[in-house]
Amino acid sequence: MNSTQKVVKFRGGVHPREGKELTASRELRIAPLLEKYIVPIRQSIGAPPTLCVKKGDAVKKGQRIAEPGGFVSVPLHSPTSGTVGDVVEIIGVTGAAEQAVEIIADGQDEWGAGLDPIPNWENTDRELLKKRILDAGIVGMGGAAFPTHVKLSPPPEKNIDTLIINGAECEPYLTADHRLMLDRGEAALIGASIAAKILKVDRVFVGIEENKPDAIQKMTELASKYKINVVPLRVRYPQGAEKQLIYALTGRKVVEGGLPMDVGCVVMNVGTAAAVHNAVVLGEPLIERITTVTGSPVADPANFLFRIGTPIRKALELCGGVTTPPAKVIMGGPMMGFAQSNIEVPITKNSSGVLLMAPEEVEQFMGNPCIRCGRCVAACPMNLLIPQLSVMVEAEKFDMAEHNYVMDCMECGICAYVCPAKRPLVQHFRRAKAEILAKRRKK
Amino acid sequence: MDTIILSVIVVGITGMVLGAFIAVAAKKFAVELDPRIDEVAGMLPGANCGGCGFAGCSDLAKNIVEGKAPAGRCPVCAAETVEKIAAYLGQAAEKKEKMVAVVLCSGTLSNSKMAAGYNGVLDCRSANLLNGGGKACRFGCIGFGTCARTCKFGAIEVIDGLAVVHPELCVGCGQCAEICPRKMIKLVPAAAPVHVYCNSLEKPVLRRKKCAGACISCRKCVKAEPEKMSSQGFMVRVNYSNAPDASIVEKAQCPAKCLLTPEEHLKAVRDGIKKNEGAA
Amino acid sequence: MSEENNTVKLPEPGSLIVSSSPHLHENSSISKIMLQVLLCLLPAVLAAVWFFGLPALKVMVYCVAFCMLLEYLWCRLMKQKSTLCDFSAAVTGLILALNLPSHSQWWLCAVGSFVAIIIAKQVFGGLGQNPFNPAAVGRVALLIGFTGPMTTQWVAPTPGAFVGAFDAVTTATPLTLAKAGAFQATTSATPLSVAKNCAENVDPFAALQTADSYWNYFIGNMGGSLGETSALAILIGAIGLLAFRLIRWEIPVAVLGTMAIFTWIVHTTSPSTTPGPLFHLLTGGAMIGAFFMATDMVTSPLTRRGCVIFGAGIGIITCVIRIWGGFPEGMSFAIVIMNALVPLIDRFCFKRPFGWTHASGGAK
Amino acid sequence: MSLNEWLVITIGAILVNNMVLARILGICPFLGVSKKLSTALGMSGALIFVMTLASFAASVLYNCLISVKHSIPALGLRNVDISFTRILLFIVVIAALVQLVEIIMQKFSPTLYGALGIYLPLITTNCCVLGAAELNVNANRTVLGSTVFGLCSGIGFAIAVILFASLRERLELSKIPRPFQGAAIALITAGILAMAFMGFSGLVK
Repeated sequence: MNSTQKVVKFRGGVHPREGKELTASRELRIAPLLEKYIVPIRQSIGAPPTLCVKKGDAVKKGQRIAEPGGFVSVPLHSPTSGTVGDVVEIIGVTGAAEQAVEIIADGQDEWGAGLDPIPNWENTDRELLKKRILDAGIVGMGGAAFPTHVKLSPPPEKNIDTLIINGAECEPYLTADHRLMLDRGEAALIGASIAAKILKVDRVFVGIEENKPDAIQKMTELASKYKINVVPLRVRYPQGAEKQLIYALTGRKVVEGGLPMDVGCVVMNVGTAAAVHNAVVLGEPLIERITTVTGSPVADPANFLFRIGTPIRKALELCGGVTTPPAKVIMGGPMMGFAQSNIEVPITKNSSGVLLMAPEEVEQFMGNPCIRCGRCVAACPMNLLIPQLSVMVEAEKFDMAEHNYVMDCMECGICAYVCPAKRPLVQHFRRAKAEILAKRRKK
Repeated sequence: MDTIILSVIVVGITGMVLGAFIAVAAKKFAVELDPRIDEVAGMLPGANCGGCGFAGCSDLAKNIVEGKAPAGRCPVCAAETVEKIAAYLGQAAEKKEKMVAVVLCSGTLSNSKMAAGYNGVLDCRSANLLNGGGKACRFGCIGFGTCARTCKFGAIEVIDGLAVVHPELCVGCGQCAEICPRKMIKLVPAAAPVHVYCNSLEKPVLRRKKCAGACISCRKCVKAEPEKMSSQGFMVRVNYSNAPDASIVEKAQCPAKCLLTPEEHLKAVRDGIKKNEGAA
Repeated sequence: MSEENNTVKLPEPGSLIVSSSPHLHENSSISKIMLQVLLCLLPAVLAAVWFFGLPALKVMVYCVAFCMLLEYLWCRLMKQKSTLCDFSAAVTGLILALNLPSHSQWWLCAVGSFVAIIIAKQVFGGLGQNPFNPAAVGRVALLIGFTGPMTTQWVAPTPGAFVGAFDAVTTATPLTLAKAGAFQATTSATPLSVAKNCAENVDPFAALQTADSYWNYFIGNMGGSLGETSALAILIGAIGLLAFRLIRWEIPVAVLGTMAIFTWIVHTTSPSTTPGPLFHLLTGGAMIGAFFMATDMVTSPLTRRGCVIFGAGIGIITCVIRIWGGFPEGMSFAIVIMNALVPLIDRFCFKRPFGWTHASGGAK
Repeated sequence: MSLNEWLVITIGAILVNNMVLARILGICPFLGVSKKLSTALGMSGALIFVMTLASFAASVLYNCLISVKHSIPALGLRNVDISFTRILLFIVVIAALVQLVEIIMQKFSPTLYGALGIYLPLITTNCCVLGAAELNVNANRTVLGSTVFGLCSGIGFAIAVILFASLRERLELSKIPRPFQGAAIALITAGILAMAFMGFSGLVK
């Protein structure tokens, strides 16, 4: 235990209203079994998996229903026992159409013959553990959904010396990781130890923002058993962003276009660490996750343990519906989450929250001109010259924007948050990044 | 008189000396340039629309002269111009058909059902990354007019949230088809008199829920002219390699009012607004 | 299950708004910023009314009204949504007014407002797009076009005498001013013009540099444009600007610092050329220029380093014009010239993204 | 010459009587090549070069050939004044110089040549090059003084055009009302810039 780890301040950042009090102190609830789950087939970055069951097949809980489509890809598992339904086209989290498979529950919720628990993982071969993490279909549960086994397989020339477990949860409103650390802290720490063993690192940090003192205390107590340091972090969005977190904890800067492993770090969400524990010690694939359902219109906001594939509609029903009609339903946190056009969208492996916002809380983006007040420049954690970038994108000068490092934008949303002109900056930059990537691919 | 003589001498000598200098320099630093490039560039339209894929008309001229591009590469040129260029360069001109762009969609705001309110950049390509704007149909025109802003010839107009191509202004450069994020602007032979104004691949029941102007796939038109219409899955299209004439509108009696000539389509779109205003 | 469904209220389909993240916004807006600037200008306005009486108020009302009227007319003409509500025109008008002599005629205000709002701002596309500070351009245009009314018709301050000040308007000729008698040479013209006129004398600035006169300069008891006189009032407003996070402190510090250093060097090497640094900081448009005009968000650089260069440039150009140039005051010229340099400054004070190294940047 | 006179020549040519912003000479290349900073830089370089050389050549020509009274006994000419031909001769010299620059540039920097386009030949008859030569004659400068004046006028042009180009690059990105797009806004910007430069008036007499 060592909480005297020196923490470096990263540049910029903001402190939006937290909204975490809605759910932070409420007990974790376990969602009841549904009649039908809609499981999106592609739930991670990388190659989409291929379905290995047909309509009408009987499946057990935790049975593999899709095979990985490549190295950067993970298998998919049935959230419950039942039969496979149609493959349907749904509107996914990002608003694009995607494929999903329906699983019709039989109500038995029987585990299939899946993965064997490996209780004495300390003495197990590292490759075997890695394979287990792949087989369990674990992806980064903080947001990016990057396959965890890939993260844990750095090329041999990269000298990894630090594992960082991200419990910062800097997104306002979300408390899923907070609840997880309080209720399943030990699992997360064991998962972290497993990952540390796979990576052969001794230095493991758990970074937690100071606005969660109970989680810090709990984790510090638990961590004394393991060789893990719990480090309180400054409350500052985007403390949980990978590059900023690494900088805060180690003082190392990930170069532009680089990966954390370039500076000897691997960053893992606490939820992912807990999932690693479940996969290895309990032999359970990733079929459920803790998700915050919150926002002022929600009648009874709380954290839930949802099966993957639960539609937002069902999640809201469990919360007692809404008290006032919301203006926005957001999958994820308010800073980086995606606004949804309908409530049939299912919860996926990286859905950390479902946030509803009342009409009076929603401020509309406007096409106002930039007044170059420079607040975004002061707040941008990536040090970008946003006023210039945004006018370049508006004038569709994407080459110019590329030269001005628009590709370094991580879409944290701080610029649009502070903008007094309410310019849709993140949308501009997403567009620019998409256009530039398309152009690069063409070449 | 003296003054004149001396002036002439001085100016003349200075001129000659400098002239000699330039002549030497021109010889020494001579750069070969093909004069045909300028000639060809002069024959091209000079709109620099980029429809040919090169950086402007003079770049295309350079490539035509160097044989890297065919004389008819310019999509805007009239056939005579292409022939003229080919004749100038001593090449045989290939025949090309005049193409125009067409937006195969009837999804005006009056016709469309909205899936959600859209709040953001009013640009199709930006909107496409964000739930595709507000309209429920995911195949139709987004309607923020990125194509209209791209068109160098002012041939596209956004009426009631639907882009409409004016065929008489369109030169068929294809820039709009390129920029449309839904890739739903098609280049079709200008000779085709009618189009099916719906781009949806969904089941007709679903698409009618989302858009009052959608094709219902009744295939009346296909039955009327089986050779000249084509249907794939639920999508009905004019067979552009063997296009029907305008009389098919009469014959087919399209119940969804989807099979129309461009003029009728334009009128229908304009009437849609009026009807809406009347209702409001 | 279905019974439960009926009792639970869920969002209506089609009622939701989709937009890009983020979904939270800080509580700020353009109009709020502009109102805060107006609030910060209040001390200067009050000081101007205190020293120059109701005519000063008249000038300010004229300028603000003309600016807002022109903005409104332009929006009508261009068939745009009216941008009156963002109050940027009011800010421009008020700053312009503070740059005018107290007894300016209405037409002077009108011409200045026209140049500021139409020529310097709206033809460039309106708020946020103008490369030059509208008020500074307005003042520069008036200085060049109407040099007489702008540089010679100063009226002595009459602290607290609101109505008496009106009399001065009706008889505002140099003769009557001289007849009033109570004025000294320093107050019938701006101290800067005096400094210029006496530059040939051996020790011409002794009268200008007494402790008393410095105190007068500081509180604003001297001739000059409405907002130029009271350094105290501007400083109070500046505290507000900094507290509201409306300006970057680098710019005023750089402007005033450079002016102080520059004039100190010139003054010590050749005392008969110019008065000392304190004189320069407290007189003329130094204060209002440094705090309210140079710091205009739209026309100043984005980076800290850029702001320092920008401010230093303004300081140097101002001093050069003041000491050696033909005009007594160079602040607004300097601001406009440096405004023109802002795109270049922004280009060369480029910020590297977080994590940028020479290795990664060079490899690109 | 004294230091003061050199100051008058340099500061005067660069700031106070700036070729473009105060004398309003050379507006054609000023507006023509200022769309992009890179071409503005190229044009500035070319113009500084041409102006320095042209001022030098013209001054030499004027001092040695044109301003002296000629007597050629062989032709029976005595004390003939041909100074009225100076504009003619200046143009010939400048044109030849520009041709030379053009030929060399086409050889060694075809991209810059392409970017400058029509404006390079336009220097030939450019008023600011000819103006510099004429101003030198009017001010009775020595050859060295003329060359420095030419150089500084060129630098003054360069400052103006580079400033202007960077401004126009920013204007390119802003939403200027339709009627003012293009040359209109460029001229308005140039006017405001010229107004600001008038602040320097009185620095040197």
